[in-house]
Amino acid sequence: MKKIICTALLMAVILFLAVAAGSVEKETTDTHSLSILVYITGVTAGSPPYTALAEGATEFASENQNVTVKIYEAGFNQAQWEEQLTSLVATGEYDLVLGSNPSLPEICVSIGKKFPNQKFVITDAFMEGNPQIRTYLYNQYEQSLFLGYLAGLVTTSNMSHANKDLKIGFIAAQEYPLLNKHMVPGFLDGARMVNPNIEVDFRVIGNWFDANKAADLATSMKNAGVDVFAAIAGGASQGLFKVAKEQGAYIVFHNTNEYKSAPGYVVGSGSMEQKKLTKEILKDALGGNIEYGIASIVGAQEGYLRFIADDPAYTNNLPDSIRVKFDAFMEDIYKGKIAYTLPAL
Amino acid sequence: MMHFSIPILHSAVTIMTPLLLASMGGLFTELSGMLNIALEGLLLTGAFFSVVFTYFTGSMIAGTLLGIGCTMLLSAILASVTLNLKSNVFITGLAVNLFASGLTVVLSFALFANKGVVVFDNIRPLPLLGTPRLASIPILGDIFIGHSAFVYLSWLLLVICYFVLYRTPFGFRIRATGLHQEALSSLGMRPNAYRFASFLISGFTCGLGGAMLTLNLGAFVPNITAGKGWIALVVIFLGNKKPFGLFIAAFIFGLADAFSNYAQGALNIPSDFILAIPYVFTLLAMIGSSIYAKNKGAIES
Amino acid sequence: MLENKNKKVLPTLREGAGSLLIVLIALSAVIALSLILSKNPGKTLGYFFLGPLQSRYYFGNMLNSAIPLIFGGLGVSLAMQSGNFNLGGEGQIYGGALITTLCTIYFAPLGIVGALLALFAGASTAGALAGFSGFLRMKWNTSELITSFLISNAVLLVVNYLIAGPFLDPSTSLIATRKIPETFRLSALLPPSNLSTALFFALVAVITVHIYLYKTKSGYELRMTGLNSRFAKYGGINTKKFIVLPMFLSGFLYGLGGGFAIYGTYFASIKEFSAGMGWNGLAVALIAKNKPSAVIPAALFFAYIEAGARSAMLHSDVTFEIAAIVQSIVFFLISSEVLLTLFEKKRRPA
Amino acid sequence: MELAVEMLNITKTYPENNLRANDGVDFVLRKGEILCLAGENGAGKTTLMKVLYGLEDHEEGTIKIRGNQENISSPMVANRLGIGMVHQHFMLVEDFTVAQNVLMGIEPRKHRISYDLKKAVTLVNEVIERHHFSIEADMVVRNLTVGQKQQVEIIKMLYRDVDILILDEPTSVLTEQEIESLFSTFRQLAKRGKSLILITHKLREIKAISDRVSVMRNGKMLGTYETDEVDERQISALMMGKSISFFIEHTKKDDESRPVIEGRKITVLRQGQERPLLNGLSFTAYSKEILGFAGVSGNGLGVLEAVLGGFIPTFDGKVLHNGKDITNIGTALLRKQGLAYVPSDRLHIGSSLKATVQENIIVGESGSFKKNGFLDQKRVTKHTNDLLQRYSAKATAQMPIGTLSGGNIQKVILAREIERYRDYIVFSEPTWGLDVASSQFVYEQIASLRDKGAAVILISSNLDEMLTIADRIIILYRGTRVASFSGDEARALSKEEIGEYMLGIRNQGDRGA
Repeated sequence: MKKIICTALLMAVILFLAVAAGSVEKETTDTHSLSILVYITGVTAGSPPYTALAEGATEFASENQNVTVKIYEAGFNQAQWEEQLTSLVATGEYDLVLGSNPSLPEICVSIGKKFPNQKFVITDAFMEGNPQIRTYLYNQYEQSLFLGYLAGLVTTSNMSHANKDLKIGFIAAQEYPLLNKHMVPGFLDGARMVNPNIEVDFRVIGNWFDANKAADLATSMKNAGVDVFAAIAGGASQGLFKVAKEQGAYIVFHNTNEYKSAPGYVVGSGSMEQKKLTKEILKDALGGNIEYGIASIVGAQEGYLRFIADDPAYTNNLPDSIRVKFDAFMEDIYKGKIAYTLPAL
Repeated sequence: MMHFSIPILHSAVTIMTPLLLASMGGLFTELSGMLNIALEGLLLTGAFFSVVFTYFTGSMIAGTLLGIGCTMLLSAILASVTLNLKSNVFITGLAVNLFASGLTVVLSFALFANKGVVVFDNIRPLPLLGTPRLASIPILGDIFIGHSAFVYLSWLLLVICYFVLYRTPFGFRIRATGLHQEALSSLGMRPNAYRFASFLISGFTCGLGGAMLTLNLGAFVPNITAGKGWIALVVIFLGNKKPFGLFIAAFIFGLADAFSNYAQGALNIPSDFILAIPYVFTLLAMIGSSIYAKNKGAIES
Repeated sequence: MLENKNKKVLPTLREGAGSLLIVLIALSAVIALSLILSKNPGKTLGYFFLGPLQSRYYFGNMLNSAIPLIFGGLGVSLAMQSGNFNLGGEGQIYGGALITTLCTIYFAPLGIVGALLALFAGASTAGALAGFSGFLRMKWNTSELITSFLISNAVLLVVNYLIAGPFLDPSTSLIATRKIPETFRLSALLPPSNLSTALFFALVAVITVHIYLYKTKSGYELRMTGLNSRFAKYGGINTKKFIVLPMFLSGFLYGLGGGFAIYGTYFASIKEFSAGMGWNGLAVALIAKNKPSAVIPAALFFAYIEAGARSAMLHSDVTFEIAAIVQSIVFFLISSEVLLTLFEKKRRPA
Repeated sequence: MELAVEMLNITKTYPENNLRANDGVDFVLRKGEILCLAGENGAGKTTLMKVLYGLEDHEEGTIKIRGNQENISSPMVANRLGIGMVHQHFMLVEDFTVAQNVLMGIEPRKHRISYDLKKAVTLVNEVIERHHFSIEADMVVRNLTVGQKQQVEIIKMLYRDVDILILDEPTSVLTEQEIESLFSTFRQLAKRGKSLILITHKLREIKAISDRVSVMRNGKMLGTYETDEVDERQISALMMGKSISFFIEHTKKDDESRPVIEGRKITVLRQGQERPLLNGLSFTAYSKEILGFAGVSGNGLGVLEAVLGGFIPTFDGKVLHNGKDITNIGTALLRKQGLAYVPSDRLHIGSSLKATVQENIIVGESGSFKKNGFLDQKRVTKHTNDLLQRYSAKATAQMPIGTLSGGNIQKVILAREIERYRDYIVFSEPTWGLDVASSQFVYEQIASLRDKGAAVILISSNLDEMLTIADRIIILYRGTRVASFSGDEARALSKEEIGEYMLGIRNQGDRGA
C-alpha cells in the first residue's frame, strides 16, 4: 500500500514538473543565420556517405560564420528515427534538417505535418511533391554498374588472384530495397557487359557489426570461386578487407575511397560526392534558393558519382589492359553514353 | 563432397574458437555454482581493450595480456559485487553486459572520437601457424592446420582446463563448491574464494577470446561479439558441463555457422532463414541431449 | 495491531532508504561521467536530469518508452515468480507485434472485435513461443533459459524475413509492413509526443497481473510452484502446468507489449523496431524484484535514465551509451542485499 | 585430571529473533573422556558446539583449549587446535569418492600442483583399516548407506588427527547394530586419549556410552554429572524440567476394520542398477489401524513414501484405494482421491519456507476458498488462525513459515494434513528432530486419528517410535519385506532381534499381512 502511495506521489510530482516545464516554449532563432541539423541515420564512423555529409556540413559552417551545424547520430534502429527526429525538430532550433537515407522522406512527411515550417533536404532518397521536402537520389544502379563492369574485367583477367570461375561476390549487412533493386542488379548487369555468363554470389551478414562473420562469409565465397568482391556492410566490411589481404581477393568498393583499407587488393573505388552535394545544397539554402517539392536523380553525368581513378593505387593495382578498357567505359558513363534502364524501386 | 566440406570444417574450427574460450571460463563459474551470463560482456571487454592496447603498445602479446587484465578486472568487480554484496548473479551478469556495451562505445568515443568502427592501421594480421608437413596430412591437415595461435592456444587451454578441474586439488574444490559448498566451509575453506577464482578464470578466457575477435581484424566494431557470449553459455549446457563436451558443442555450433555461411551461396533460401540455422540447430541439439539425459537419468526423484 | 503496523513500516522505510541510496549512487555516477566525458558538464547534467521533464513532448515520449518495459517487466516477473526464466523477450515482442499488425489489417472489417482478435492472436503467438520452451522443460527438462533465448534469436531472423519479404509494404521505402488502419490507432495523450492511451492498458495489465498472482487460485498455485516446486507438487498442485502456463503468459504479456507498441506508436511492424525492448523488460523485472506493483516505478526509472541520456546527447557532447553505464551501475546495486541491510544491522541467516 | 576444553561464561544471542541461545554457559571436557551434551531441541547444545568449532561467534566468555586461551574464529582454527566436528547433516560431496571427501583441503600432491589421487586412496585406506571401518576409500559417496556416510564424516576428522571430536546427533539415522559398532569405535578413540563430545537427547545412549553428561535447558547449563551417578529418569527430569513418558493406548483391530490401502507386488526399479528399490512389496492397510513400515534408511522406506505420495512411478504392481486402482496417477490426483500425507522432509517438501503460514495451510485446498472466482483472503486467514490455535502452534497466519521453529512447522503440516484427511493418512518420520513434548503431541494426534477410523501408514526408521505406536509392523530390507509383526509381538521382542531383521540377518519368509 505504502509503495503504491509513494509511486502515485512520485508520478504526480513528475507530471507537475513536466506540465510546468512544457509551458515554457522555446523562442525561434534568427532568420538571417542558418542553423542546420545533420541527422545521421546510423553512425558516421565506417559509413562514408554519412561521414561526407557531416564533414560537408561542418566545413560549410566553418566557411560561413552565420551557419551553425549540429550532427546527430541516431543509431541503426529505424523505428526510433521518427521519434528522435521529431524531438529534435520540436526544439525549433533548426532551420533545415539535412539527412541521407531512403526512408527519411517518409518520416519527414509525418514530422512535417506536426511542424509545418520545418524544411528537410534528404539525399540518397526520392520523394516528389511535398512542399517541405527536397530530395536527391544517387543513381546507385549506375555506380554498381560501373563497379560491376570493373569487377567483370578483373574476374575474366589473368591477374594473380583472379580465377577461371566467372563468379563475383556481393556482401551485404542487411537486405533493403535500394540494395536489392538497384545495387545488386546493377553490379551484375555491369559485369555481364564484360561476359554475359558472369554470376553474382550475394550473401548477407545479418547485421552491420559482425566483422568476423563477414570474414567467414568472404572465405566461404572465395572457396566457392569468387575472386572480386563488393560490399555494403558498414563496420563489418573490415572482415572482407582482412580476407582479401590474407587470402588474396579483389575488392571494388562503393561510395568512398577505400584503396588503403586493403592495399593492392582494392582495385577500384567509387565515390559518392556527398560532400560536394551537401555544400551545394547548403549554399542554396543560405541563399534561399532551394526549390522544395522537387526530387532529382543524380549520377555520374551530373558529377555526383565518380570513379576514383586519380589514386595511385588504381594505377598500380590494375594492369594497363584493364585500365584502358575501364577508362573508356567510364568516359562513356560520364557522357551518358551507356544505355541502361533504371529499375523501379 | 570433400571439395566443399573441408573449407566448411576449416572455417568451423575458426568460428568455434572464441566460443570454446568463453565457454571454458564459463564452465569454471558454472561448476562453482554460479550461472555466468556475463560472458558476452567479458568477451566484448576483452575484444576492445586487447586491440586498443595492441595499438598503443605496438605489441600484440602485450596488448592481449593487458586486454585480458582489463577483462579480469571487470570479472573481479562482477565477482566481488556478486559474492560480497550478495547480489543476484543473474542481475550482476546482465549489468556487466550492459556496462561493457556502454563502456566500449563511450571509451572509443572519448579516445578516438568515434563510436563506430575503429581501425588500427599498425596492427598486422594474425600469423597463421602450421608446418607444410602437418598441412600435407590429408583432410585433417586441411581442417586443423593453418589457423591463428588463438586456435591452438584454445586447445592447449582445454587440456589444461580438464587437468585443473579433474586432476588438481584446486579443481576438486571448485567442483565441491558447486556441488556442496558446506563440505568446504565446514573444513574451514571459503567457497567464495573458489567462486572468485572461477570468475577470474572466466575473465581470463573471455579476454583471450575477445582478443581473437578484434586482433583478427585489426579493428574494433561496436558489438563485435554479436551474441557469442550467449552462445558460449549454450555451449556449456550443450557440452554437458564437461571440458571435452565443450569442444564438441562448440564445434557443432561452429559447423552450423560455417554451413550457413556456405549455404547462402549454395542454396536458394532467404538469407534470414539460413542465418537462423545455427540457432535452430543448437536448439535441436539441446533438446536431443536433454531427451538423452532424461532417458539415461535415474527414475529416482 | 499498532505493533503489527510498526513491523510493516520499518522494513518499508529501510527498503526505501536502500532504494534512495541506489538512486544517489546512480546520480553520482551520472555526475562523474559527465565531469570526465563532457566539456560542459553543467549543461550535460542539466539536460540529463531535466531534459526528460523539459516539455510535454519529451515527457510523453519517456512515458511511452516505459510502456513496453512495463509489459515486458510483467511478463518476466510472472515467469520468475513461477521459477522459470524467459530470456526470449526480444523475439516474443517482435513476433507478437508482427502477427498483431498482420491480423489487424486482415481483420479490419470486423471493427473493434477484429482489433481485439488481432491483439489476442499476436500475444498468443508470442505466448506459444515462450510456452514451447516451457513445454520442453516440462517434457525433457531442457533449460528454458537457453531454449527461449535460442528460439527468440531464430524468430528475430524469421520475422526480419517476413517484414522485408512477403509482407513488405511496397509503397514505402521503410522496411516495414503496411500500416494498420487509422481507426485502430490508439489516440495520443500528450501530442506531439508518441504517448498514447496504451499507457492505460499497461496500467490495467499491471493490476490484472497483480490480482492474478495474489488473489486467484491459479496465481497462488503458480507462486507456490515457483517458491518450492516439490512442496507444490506434494500439495497436489499440477506443477507441470505451472511450467508451461507461466511461460505462455510471460510470452503473452511480451506479445501484448509488442501489440500495443504497434497500436499506440508505430502502426506498422518496422524492421527491428523492438530491438532492446525484451532485454530492458527483463532488467525492469529484476529491478522490481518480480513484484508487479513495483514494475511501474522500475520501468519509469529505466525510461527516465534513457530519456535523460538521449537528451544529454541531443543537446550536449556526450554519447547515448552513458545510459547503459548508469543502468548497469543501478543493476549492480539493486540486488545487493548489503545495501538493504546497511540500515538493519541484524541479518537473517540465508 | 588434564582438561581438553574449558568454556567459561559463553553467551551467544541470535540477532534475528533475539534468542539467547547460550546464556553464561560453562562447559568442561576432560582429556580422554566421552561426554554427552544432553538437552531438548533448542536447548542450545548445537550452538555451544558451533561456538567451540568456530562456526558461530559469541558475545561473552572465554575458551581454553588444553589450558591455553584461544580465539577460535573459524573451523580452520579449530582444526589447527585439534578440534573436529561431525555435523548432523552430512557435509559430503556425493559425486566424490570417500578419499576425495576425506582429504578435501589437505590433498596429497604430485609435482606440487596435481592431485595424487592414488596416494589419496592409500592414505585414507590406512585410516579406515586402523579404525576397522567397513568402507573403502575409492567408493563413491553417493552409493554409500547413511551409516557409511557417517563413517566418512568421522574418518574426515580422524584423518585430521583431531583429539577433540564433536558429534552432533550421530546416531539419529543409524540402526542398533550400527550404533553399537559406532560406540565401540568411540570407546577405542577415547582409550587412545581422544576426547569426545556427543550431542544427543537419547537417554539410553547417554547411559550406554558416556563417562559424564552435561545437561542444558533453555540456553543454560544445568550441570555436569558422572554418568554412573545419575539414572535416566534424573537426566530426563533435568532435560525437560518435568518427567514425561509416552503413553499411547493400543486398540485391537475390530470387525469393522476394512482394507483401505492395498499394495500388490509393488516393484520400483532404478535404471542402471540391478537391485530394485522396492521388490514385490505387498501389504494392506486397514481402517482403525496404524500400519508401520520400519527399516534402516536406504532400504526402501523413502521409496515407499515416494510411491504412496505419487512422486515416483512403479515399474510393476498395483496400489488400490478402497479397491480402486490408484497406481501411478500422480500426486495431484492422489490428493483428490483423499491422500493425506506428512512427509519426512518437512522443510523442502512439507512446507514452502518463503511462503506464509496461511499459504502453506491452503495448498491443494485453495479451491475451497474461492469467492466470485477469487481467493477469499479473509476466510483463509480465519481458517489458518483456527488451526494454529487448535494445534497450539506459535505462529501467525501472515508470517513466512520459515521463521518458525521446527516443531511449529511440523504442527502446521500436521494441522493441514489431518484437516484434509478422509480415510487414510501417511506419516513419514513424523517426529524426526522433535523434542519429547512435541513427539508426544504428534503421537496423540496419530492415535486419535486411528481411533476416529483412519487407516494410518507410518513410515519410520525410529524403532522406539514404531514400538510405541504401531499396531502392526512390516520390516523392509533392501526393498523387500522381510518380516511383519503385530505391535504386541514386536514389543515382546528385543530391539536387537528386530534390528537383525532390519539388517537382513534374519528373515521370516513371506507370512502374509
